[in-house]
Amino acid sequence: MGRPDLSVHVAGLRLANPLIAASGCFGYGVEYADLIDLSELGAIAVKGLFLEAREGHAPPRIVETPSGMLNAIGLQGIGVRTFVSGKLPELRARRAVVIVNICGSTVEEYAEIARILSDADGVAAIEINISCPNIDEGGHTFGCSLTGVRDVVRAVRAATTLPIFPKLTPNVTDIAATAAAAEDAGADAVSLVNTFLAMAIDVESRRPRLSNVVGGLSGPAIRPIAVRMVYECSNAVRIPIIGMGGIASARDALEFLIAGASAVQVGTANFEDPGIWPKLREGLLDYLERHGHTAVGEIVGTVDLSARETATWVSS
Amino acid sequence: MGRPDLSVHVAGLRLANPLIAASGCFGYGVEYADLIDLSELGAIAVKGLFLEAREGHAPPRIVETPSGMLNAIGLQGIGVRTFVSGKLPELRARRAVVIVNICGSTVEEYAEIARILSDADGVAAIEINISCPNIDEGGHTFGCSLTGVRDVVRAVRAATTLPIFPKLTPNVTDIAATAAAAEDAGADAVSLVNTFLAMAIDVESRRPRLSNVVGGLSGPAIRPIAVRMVYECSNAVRIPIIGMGGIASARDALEFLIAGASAVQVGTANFEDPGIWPKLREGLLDYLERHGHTAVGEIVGTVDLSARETATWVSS
Amino acid sequence: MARPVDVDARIAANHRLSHAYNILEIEAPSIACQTRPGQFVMVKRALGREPLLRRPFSVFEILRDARGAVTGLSLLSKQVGAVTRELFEAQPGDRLRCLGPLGTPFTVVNRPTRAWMVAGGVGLAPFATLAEALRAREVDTTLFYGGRSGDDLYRVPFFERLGVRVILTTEDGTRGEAGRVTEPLARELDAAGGLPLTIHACGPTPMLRAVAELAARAGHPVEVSLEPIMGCGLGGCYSCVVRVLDGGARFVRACIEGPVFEGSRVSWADLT
Amino acid sequence: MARPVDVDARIAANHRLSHAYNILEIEAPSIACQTRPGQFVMVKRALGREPLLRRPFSVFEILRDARGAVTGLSLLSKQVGAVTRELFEAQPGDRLRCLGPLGTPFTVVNRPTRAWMVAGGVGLAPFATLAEALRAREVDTTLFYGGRSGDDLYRVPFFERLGVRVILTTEDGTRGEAGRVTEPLARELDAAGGLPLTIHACGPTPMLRAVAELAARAGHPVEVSLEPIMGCGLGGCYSCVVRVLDGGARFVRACIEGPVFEGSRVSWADLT
Ligand SMILES: Cc1cc2nc3c(=O)[nH]c(=O)nc-3n(C[C@H](O)[C@H](O)[C@H](O)COP(=O)(O)OP(=O)(O)OC[C@H]3O[C@@H](n4cnc5c(N)ncnc54)[C@H](O)[C@@H]3O)c2cc1C
Ligand SMILES: Cc1cc2nc3c(=O)[nH]c(=O)nc-3n(C[C@H](O)[C@H](O)[C@H](O)COP(=O)(O)OP(=O)(O)OC[C@H]3O[C@@H](n4cnc5c(N)ncnc54)[C@H](O)[C@@H]3O)c2cc1C
Ligand SMILES: Cc1cc2nc3c(=O)[nH]c(=O)nc-3n(C[C@H](O)[C@H](O)[C@H](O)COP(=O)(O)O)c2cc1C
Ligand SMILES: Cc1cc2nc3c(=O)[nH]c(=O)nc-3n(C[C@H](O)[C@H](O)[C@H](O)COP(=O)(O)O)c2cc1C
Ligand code: FES
Ligand code: FES
Repeated sequence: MGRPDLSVHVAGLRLANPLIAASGCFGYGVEYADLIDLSELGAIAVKGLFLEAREGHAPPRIVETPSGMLNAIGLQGIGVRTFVSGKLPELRARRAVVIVNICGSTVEEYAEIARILSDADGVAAIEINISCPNIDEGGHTFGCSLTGVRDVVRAVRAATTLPIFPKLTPNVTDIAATAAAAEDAGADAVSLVNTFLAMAIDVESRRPRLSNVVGGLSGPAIRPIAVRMVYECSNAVRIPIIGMGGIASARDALEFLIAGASAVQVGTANFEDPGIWPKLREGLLDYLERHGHTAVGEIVGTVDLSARETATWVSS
Repeated sequence: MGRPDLSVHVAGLRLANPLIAASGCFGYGVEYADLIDLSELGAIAVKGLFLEAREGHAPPRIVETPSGMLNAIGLQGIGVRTFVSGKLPELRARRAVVIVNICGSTVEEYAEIARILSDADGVAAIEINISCPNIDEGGHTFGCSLTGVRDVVRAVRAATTLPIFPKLTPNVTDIAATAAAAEDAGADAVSLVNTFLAMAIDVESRRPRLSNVVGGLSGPAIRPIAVRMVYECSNAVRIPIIGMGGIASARDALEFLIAGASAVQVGTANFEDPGIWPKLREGLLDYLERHGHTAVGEIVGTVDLSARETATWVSS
Repeated sequence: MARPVDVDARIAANHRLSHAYNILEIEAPSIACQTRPGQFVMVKRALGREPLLRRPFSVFEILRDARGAVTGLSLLSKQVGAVTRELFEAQPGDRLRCLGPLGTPFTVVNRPTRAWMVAGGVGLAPFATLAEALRAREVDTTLFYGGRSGDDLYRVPFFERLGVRVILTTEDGTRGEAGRVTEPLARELDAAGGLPLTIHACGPTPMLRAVAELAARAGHPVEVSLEPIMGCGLGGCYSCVVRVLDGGARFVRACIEGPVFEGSRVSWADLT
Repeated sequence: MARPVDVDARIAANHRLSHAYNILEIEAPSIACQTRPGQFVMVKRALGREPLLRRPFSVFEILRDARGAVTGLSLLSKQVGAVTRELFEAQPGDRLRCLGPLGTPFTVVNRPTRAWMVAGGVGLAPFATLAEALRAREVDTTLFYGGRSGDDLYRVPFFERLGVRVILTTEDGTRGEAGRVTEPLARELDAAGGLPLTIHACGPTPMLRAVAELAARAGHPVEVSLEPIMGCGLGGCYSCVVRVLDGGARFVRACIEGPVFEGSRVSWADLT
């Protein structure tokens, strides 16, 4: 008998394993081709793309914080058409499963990008970055209002038959409601979480440490909040959940799977250790074997609440 | 010429320094009387009190996470009357500036507690813990809806002439709006942030690490999010802000003051180092001297944005 | 009342007793000289370093120089995670942040009352100081000490030199009597009959519960030292609570009212 | 193209040159043997430890054994914060996580073109390997090397042994010529007239900018090695961008297209 089966099915998509490179933390994928075999990743969520090329923010774009980092890249990107013509062919040649993370400043822009990707060869799914604030349009974020979420997801749904995964922002009061709204609007799965809006100040100069003043917090620091959000969403929707936020070890990935994620993404940890992928796979296999499982799917959403009566949702 | 002046005025309250012990992280204050001189703290925010005594949650009540900890104490407490008769006299005798953190399951309970405290001798201010979920009443949190915030603050305002500081939950989409609602309803200042709702799972047993399943994340991990929220609120309200979230050094405290907080609270770091208070004071004095300031008030809300054009609020 | 102090203590020695157990000698006389049997310290390798919180450890031995002056204290540590691993790997000369003494100590009885100490594994820790205090009063003292195997039983000569009667058990029978430490305890209790006797116990919760029940049945007072997870050790966080039966079932802080509790007081059903 | 490798390398030696500077020798032959002048490595004391991210360092020397076989590489580090402090305090035997070689190297010219290297402080780092490559081709090579004071100038004999002409400057005049390194450079440029010449520079941004302007005015090609904050070193995070003037002002990743850039390409006004 062989080792446990790591493959998972997410919204019709078959992934060799549940480990996905998180958007914006793995470039367009091709950057890592010299270092690792891209086809061994469950999938690659490429850097967020707008319709046109974007310059992004001035440096400094990142700063480290306790067990985390802030980033304000500003979604620098080459634009979806250049991606399709310039990067997709190599990704296809390397047999990478490609999830394209898309951004828009208008609902129509999201739809337009989705149409372009539908005609492209080698796109497995679309991850809709509604969690990224609506750039320079007053800073209002689609993902922070239920109508905003519905509008974007409906428009993309109408524009493509590819699996669509809205990526939820954690900067909301009720993320389960956002997930439900995405499900209603036709999402095939939801990805969560994106980064937490945050800020760091250099006290000597009193200047913000990021040129953009605020940025997104990622890394192990946010993991407990992300796990809670995945757990809440898994109780609120029927569609699969792709969980992320501070995963840096197989143990961390397992926490998300047990909380209810069908697959997970790894972002910040890939910066520290680009060789993390085989370690994560080995750690998952070892856990499944120790616990007598034949497939990773068996542990998804298996939080054991038996030890207690009924959850009273109190934080302090 | 002496050293810089650390004293601050918050909503009519004069504090010897801007360093306040955070609620729930310093018991009722008396527990620390053997270790430090309570009168040397700017103030003490005592553990959250309901009208009646509360048992709180079963252990385990805390678990450590990267650069942070989760707690689900469940607001165990002795009830406000027992506090007034049993703890307040000793706090008064030790010349501690006492901020009483109050909780309620109903608007009326908050008001009733406020009335009792108004008649008590030695209460400097009331911190209203609207950020703590409405226990066992469906888990709905006053602090997560603007009407909830207004109702509680108005009721407490009507019940007392003591300074009242609603303490905001960070688990909301727009904390600046919450702060503004609190200001409209008559708050004298706002405290923020309370803990972030979070969760940790022991993957071997698949059980939540807290008996309450979810708990509140505190500690350095949350600091960048808390600083951003203080900065946002300082741009949204005129009343003073009491900032907190992961402060573990004078540098951290300065970050909050510069972001716009008139005073700060320290919680989790006091567990690691109960002797942190004089170190924080010394660190503030040293900074003020190096930068040629005569009073700590001079640096409140002095973020320098000159280096950049206009903030575009983008996180990735 | 003792005034807890927080010292950045030098590690004088680290005796690794096995792959899991070690004894760490630290130079903290200001804590050691006021420590009473059963009290504990909250320790951390260095401030501002992960993991965030300190960990509680019983004071094992009070260290003295040739002339009998108190020079520090030792900890008996068993590796279970991050901090105990750091303690196991610590080098002489390293520092240890140490806050104490903390908590409510054991009751030290007087003759003719006898004292029986029941230790399971690392639960031996609080009994070195208790044994010294009891023998200083010439109290007739017995140590029931159980471990998984012979290699898990430490410092037995220390107790024998004090004139403590030592009864050993190991689960694998490699040393002393084979089986659980509660077996000889039960036998001796029957034999002791109505003699005035106080029992002190520290170890795994199931063992403590069994000891408490045996003592209750025999009508002897029993003190157990509990080990809940502690966030501060000072009464500040309310993380360390234990449910007690007096005053209507309620949670009390083990770092203040404990770690030593009367066995009859503890709501055993609620102890996980 | 070189294939970057990530090794958990042993630290063979740590030479503390001053209170701030140290040279760390690490056993990473698989990286060293493919490193070209101007390339860098991303390092960290240990995975899963704070601070989270690796830090970029130029490869300083390629280390060889008596028989000339490559045994590792060294880093020239200047303490400015958390990680450089760790590197300063590292002990032989400690490990260093090291990923490389990374980035676009310097162009190594051929005779009769001459090579001038301009280093400011720790900016000397990429020039040990460049000097070796140039001298191996017998290129007439000069090093302009400036520091705050005489004690901040290191490894000068190494360059002299290679037959590099060394021109030193110190701001306090304690060694070499008093003043900025750009002063002798300007003078020599005037003297050199139309000679075929390539300039390489590494150091503080204001110095690089001044060098780029001098070179442009004299009509010589110049390569500068920039030091933006880098999150990954592999092109994954887009944190390290530098604004370049070609293709309409745009941000390019210094970890891939750099750290070595043509001076004329850099939008100096945007470099903070
Ligand atoms: C008053 C008191 C006295 C103690 N005296 C000693 C002593 O003398 N020697 C000794 O070796 N240990 C003693 N302990 C237990 C010791 O505090 C824990 O083993 C230690 O905190 C584990 O820390 P860690 O970082 O190594 O493990 P962690 O990484 O924190 O945890 C590893 C595992 O151990 C569990 N754990 C954590 N804390 C405790 C705890 N307090 N009790 C039981 N399990 C825990 C965790 O749930 C986890 O499963 C005492 C505890 C208390 C409350
Ligand atoms: C390609 C490249 C090659 C480099 N080669 C060397 C080298 O050979 N020797 C050497 O000593 N340094 C070199 N540096 C700079 C080095 O990477 C930084 O000094 C280091 O990252 C600081 O880390 P830290 O944790 O000690 O400081 P931190 O605690 O991270 O930061 C301390 C202070 O230094 C500033 N800082 C952080 N990173 C940088 C940076 N990349 N450039 C400038 N300031 C920074 C921070 O803003 C902060 O103010 C190189 C940088 C790059 C990009
Ligand atoms: C440098 C950086 C850039 C990112 N860019 C994007 C992006 O373009 N689109 C997106 O949806 N998320 C982006 N993210 C968010 C990550 O995909 C991920 O949701 C988040 O970092 C949490 O995961 P982690 O803690 O494993 O990094 C970015 C994160 C980082 C650190
Ligand atoms: C153990 C614990 C108990 C707490 N209890 C309360 C409470 O009773 N009332 C309240 O308003 N906040 C409570 N808090 C939140 C803190 O007051 C503070 O807002 C939060 O911990 C962030 O600050 P810190 O990171 O410095 O700890 C508690 C926090 C902790 C860790
Ligand atoms: S450990 Fe904090 S109250 Fe007991
Ligand atoms: S450092 Fe990450 S892209 Fe250059």
